[in-house]
Amino acid sequence: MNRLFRKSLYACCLALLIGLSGAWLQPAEARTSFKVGYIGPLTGGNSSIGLGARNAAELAIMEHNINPEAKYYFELVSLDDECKPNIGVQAATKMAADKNILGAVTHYCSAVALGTVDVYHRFGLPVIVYGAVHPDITYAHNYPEVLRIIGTLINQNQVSSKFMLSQGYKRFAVISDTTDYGKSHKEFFTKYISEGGGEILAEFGVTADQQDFTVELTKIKSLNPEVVYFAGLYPQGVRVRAQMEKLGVNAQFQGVSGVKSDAFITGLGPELAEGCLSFLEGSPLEKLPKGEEFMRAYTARGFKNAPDTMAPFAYVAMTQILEAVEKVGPDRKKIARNLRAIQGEDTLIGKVSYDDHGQNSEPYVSKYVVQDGKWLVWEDSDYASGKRSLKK
Amino acid sequence: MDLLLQYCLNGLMLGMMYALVAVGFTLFFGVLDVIVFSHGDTVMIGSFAGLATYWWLHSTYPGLPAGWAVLLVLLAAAATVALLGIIVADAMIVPLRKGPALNTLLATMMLGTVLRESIRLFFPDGSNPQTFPALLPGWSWRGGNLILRFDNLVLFCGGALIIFLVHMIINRTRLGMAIRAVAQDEEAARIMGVNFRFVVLATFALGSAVAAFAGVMNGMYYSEINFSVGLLLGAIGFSAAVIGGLGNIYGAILGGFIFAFLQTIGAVAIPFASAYKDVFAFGAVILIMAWRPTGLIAEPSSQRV
Amino acid sequence: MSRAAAIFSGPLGCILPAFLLLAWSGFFLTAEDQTSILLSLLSLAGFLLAAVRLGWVNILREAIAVQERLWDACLITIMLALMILFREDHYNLFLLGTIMAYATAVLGLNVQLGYAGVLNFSCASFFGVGGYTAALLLSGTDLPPLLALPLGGAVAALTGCVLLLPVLRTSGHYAALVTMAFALLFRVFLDVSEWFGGPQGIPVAPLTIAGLDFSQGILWGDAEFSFYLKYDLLLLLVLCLAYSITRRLERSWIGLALDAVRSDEVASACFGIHIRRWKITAFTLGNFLSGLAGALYAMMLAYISPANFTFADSLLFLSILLLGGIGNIQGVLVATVLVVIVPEKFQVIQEYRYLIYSALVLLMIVFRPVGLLPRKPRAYTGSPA
Amino acid sequence: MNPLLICTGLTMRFGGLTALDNLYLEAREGEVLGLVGPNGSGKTTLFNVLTGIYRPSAGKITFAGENITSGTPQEIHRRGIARTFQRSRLCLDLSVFDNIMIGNHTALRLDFFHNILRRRAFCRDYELWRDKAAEMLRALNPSLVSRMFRPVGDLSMIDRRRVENSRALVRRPRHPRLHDPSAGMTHDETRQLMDEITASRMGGDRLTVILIEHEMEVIRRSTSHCVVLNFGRKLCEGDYAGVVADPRVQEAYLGKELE
Repeated sequence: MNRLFRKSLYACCLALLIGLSGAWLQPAEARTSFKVGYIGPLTGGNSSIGLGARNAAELAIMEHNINPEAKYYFELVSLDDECKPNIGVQAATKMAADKNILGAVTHYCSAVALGTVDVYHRFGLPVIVYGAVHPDITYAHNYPEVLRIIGTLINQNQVSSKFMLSQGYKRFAVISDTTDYGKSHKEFFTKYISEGGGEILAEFGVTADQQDFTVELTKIKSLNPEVVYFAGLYPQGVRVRAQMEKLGVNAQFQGVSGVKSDAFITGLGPELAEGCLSFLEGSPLEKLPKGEEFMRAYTARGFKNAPDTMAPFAYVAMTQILEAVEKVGPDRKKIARNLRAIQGEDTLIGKVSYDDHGQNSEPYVSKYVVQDGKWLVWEDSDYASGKRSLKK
Repeated sequence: MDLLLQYCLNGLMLGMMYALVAVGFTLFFGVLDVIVFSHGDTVMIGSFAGLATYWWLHSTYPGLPAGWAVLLVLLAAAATVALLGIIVADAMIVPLRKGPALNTLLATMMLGTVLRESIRLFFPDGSNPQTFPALLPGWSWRGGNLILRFDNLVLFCGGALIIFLVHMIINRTRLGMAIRAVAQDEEAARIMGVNFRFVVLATFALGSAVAAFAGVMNGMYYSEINFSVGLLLGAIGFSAAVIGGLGNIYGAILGGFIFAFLQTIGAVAIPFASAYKDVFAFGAVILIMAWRPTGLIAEPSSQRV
Repeated sequence: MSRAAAIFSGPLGCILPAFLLLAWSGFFLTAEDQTSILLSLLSLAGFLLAAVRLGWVNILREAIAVQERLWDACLITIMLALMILFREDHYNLFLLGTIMAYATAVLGLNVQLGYAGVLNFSCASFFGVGGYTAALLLSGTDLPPLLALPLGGAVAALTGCVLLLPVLRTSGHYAALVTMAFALLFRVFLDVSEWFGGPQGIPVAPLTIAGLDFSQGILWGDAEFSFYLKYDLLLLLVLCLAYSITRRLERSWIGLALDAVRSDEVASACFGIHIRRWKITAFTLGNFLSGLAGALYAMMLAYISPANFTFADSLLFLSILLLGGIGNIQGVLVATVLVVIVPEKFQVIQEYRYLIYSALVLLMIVFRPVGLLPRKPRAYTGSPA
Repeated sequence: MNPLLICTGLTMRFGGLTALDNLYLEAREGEVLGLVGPNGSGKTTLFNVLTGIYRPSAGKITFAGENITSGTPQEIHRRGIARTFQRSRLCLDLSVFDNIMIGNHTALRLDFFHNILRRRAFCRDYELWRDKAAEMLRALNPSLVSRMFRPVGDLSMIDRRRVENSRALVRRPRHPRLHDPSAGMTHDETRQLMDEITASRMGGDRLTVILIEHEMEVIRRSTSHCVVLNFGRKLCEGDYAGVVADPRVQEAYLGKELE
């Protein structure tokens, strides 16, 4: 009995020793190594976009690290914001508080980004927002650390409302989720539609995890609109579109940037998704001069997930951060200043210039339509050429 | 008028779905006096099992008639989920009965998370919404704003049939008699030669199979399934079973329809903020509990002093 | 062995384990790479296992029981030492703060569920009521900010009164439903309401006491200490207060009455115990503590949203209580530390953390339903009679 | 001796079942009243009605001249009625001392100030009660004193009954009711226990006890007066010998002989 005790005691002491000593053995590094960060939705309903963007950021780092001329070696720290503001703020605090992290590419969800910009400012971490489009993320303050590579939803709704009116639509019903993302989409869309002479028949707020939309859609049906405008993210977009069909709401489905995801089409199936519209900042990959090259590089790395919509933005943002560090060294303030100075840089997504709020002022909004199970740029689709037509 | 009728139809479909979930809750409670909170996620597993079966059928026998496909999808989903129910009951619920009821409740809540996360992580592309195939013909009849769809009608009647079958099993078969006996007095039933373990497992198989049907029905009704529906569906099913009065199947059905009714009323009657409908529905549940602390169709309390 | 036992039943029996604990946690919190985290966790587990098998735990338990004040002082010293150690490390200080806020809230839940047996599946909601109260009071009114703390607790307790009638009338699963429905309702309500910032959440103004701004770092010579240090100190104070109140409560006739209510309502009633009175007391006091903790947590977080206070978070609080051992306030502390820190440290399992966490809790309920440190019979004066 | 407790026309219905049917019962000051009857004859229901757990469908209960018919259990307890339960209802996870103090609840100071803030005063208060409880236990079984802070669940059956009886008697009630004090115990244990109860009765106080007991031997030894219940009605009453000899009682217990 006593021997057993003694044996177990020795074993434990040994384990403790090994544990503690193993911890102090750090792998040696050849080049000076720094960390950069990524935060986005890696789990939950929006993870398909977040994972694609994370991979793109990683790709940028990999390409940098194999470049023999690079002075520094980078490591990626990626955190999950689950598209929830509170988790996002925690992740941002964690990242910003870590002094070894020099910059970060962050957030797809506007709700999260709105909460975290204060954190980045407080700790002085330079970030480039790659996918969140709420205007207040850059325009509500003047934080030198916060930049955004994607356009704002103001711009998006200007383009989309003008387009819809030009297609001859006049009567709109609006469903928006109750996040600031959905709310401000609704705000700007209704504003531009009314200015352009269209009519908003009804507005509905829905929660971000709502399953059943039949009540809202039944009301909408009785109003007989030409277009159902949905401001939210794709998981709800799928449900709204599917239930429109079930209830025989025969109106055109118009989504916002949050709907433009391949998962929207997988969720609906090609028949139901056919003809759905969406609008998104930037040009599609295949339209970009370096798009194909990027796709090839992405596939060559063997990432598990598809790049999805936001990958090019995250890639460019990460590249910019790495280049800034190479130029000015590991100093957060200088990096932020250096990033702000970028004007007219030719990148994968086209020209990038940051204005005095750190907003990329050269946003281009593309119009998309689903044709045969794929998002196509409007101009290339059968719809634009008149072979097929949207619902009237 | 036709608008009102449409609301009623939507509400009825929703109610049928909730009722099917609530029946499971109440069955389990009747037999073992436990709440199996993961039941909502069992429903979700049912719809994913149905989807997987469909994919398999579709790739192996592309020309299969839709009727057969529906039947096979249902059977496969029911079998998978019934098996899951049996395993859960045998490995977890029965051993946990010795401890306080809270432990079972918490453990099944955790089990629900485990199921949900497993689908999200291990089902192909499970974190995204999935299309559920339209297995039934989409014929519909329109009158004004009213649309009456053939597939919804079939689903509703199917649900009603399932409930009727459960009713028959409980009231007309030997198994049902054993279930009722165990529900009333477990010890006495054991002494009278009822195989307790068999009855418990059979009940879990039955309740879970009903859940599988609810899952497939959910998929066909919304044409879309996702991993996260379980938690809310579980909460609603539990609420429905409780407002009806736990252990009472008819109470559960009533509760399901009441909850759907409350949600619909909440959305229709509060026009300025239909998003408040769940606040309204759950608030009403709390009020009902304050008014009738043991549910609407309450069992006489038989606490021995 | 007996000589060792004699030595360790004295002050050394408290001080040495406390020192070991401090050393280990300091190391663990600073560990960066995954292997060292894993190894240090494994070594802790091995050490604890040995401690249980060799009877060290019992020695420690007796040493603590005899010298309770000393042990309390040791624990406070550990916390203070960790704060000083991490004075510039925002993130670890934030984690320490989170632990203390959660522990305070779970102490409240313990009064409700552990003592009086009042089921509460909406602990996180009351935590949230406190947080939102603080947010609105600090930004909307000119009240002295420190007042937002007790007011957060008071508003949470008042909100709880809305549920009193159904909570008192129902029991068992029916009572579980009432609080569960409230948790779901609360979340949806915050999500859709315009006044409380919607799903977006709202920023919380920092606490200022007598001109001392809690969101500013502390300048000490050349070094700048993290502003979290201030919140941590305040949280430590609150936690100590809450801990001491719950402990005294347990060791009193009130605690006895609460236990009687939980254990057997009918028998208690026959001995003149007012079931309702004690249930109301426990429910309200518990909600007050949760709300108080929530208010302070919100200020520390500087930004709160409905997603902080979901049904899943209520489950988290409940599972902390269950993990520690229902009714044992020392268990609450241990379990909170584990539940908050361990997932944070394992970035590898990031995607799988919910799965692993819920599976572990599930296994624990099945195989050790009494929790890590099961509650002992009441000792009114602290030391066993 | 005037009756301390009088029930008139006491009726209790559960749905269609009549558990007590127009019952008249009186218990005189200082006597031990034995309550006997076959299973389901309404003894337990009577206890529950008397202690306020059930509210009677009809009838009136008077205790020491006051009407206590619709009092809550708490109010009735405060008038000096205490009870034990058929199935032991001790709080098994609480200590022996805790359980006894539950019976002492109405004598304890329960304000927040005393319990939480003035710990020193509380400790004095506590030590007082601890000594009293120890004294009580010592009289029953000295070995219980050292186990006063162990969970009741660790005790043997007879010790549990002792604790339960102490819990009922600690407040020195005027009118304790004991329900099946011998359940689950051997004959010897039962005798010992009854001696203890009788001893505590003889200890100067004039307790009025109603005793439900299935063990006829216990009834014979302990009671001065018996009431036999059947189907919620009083079958007969009198002293033990008279009751046992009554053919109606034999019939109720054994069934009617076939002609």
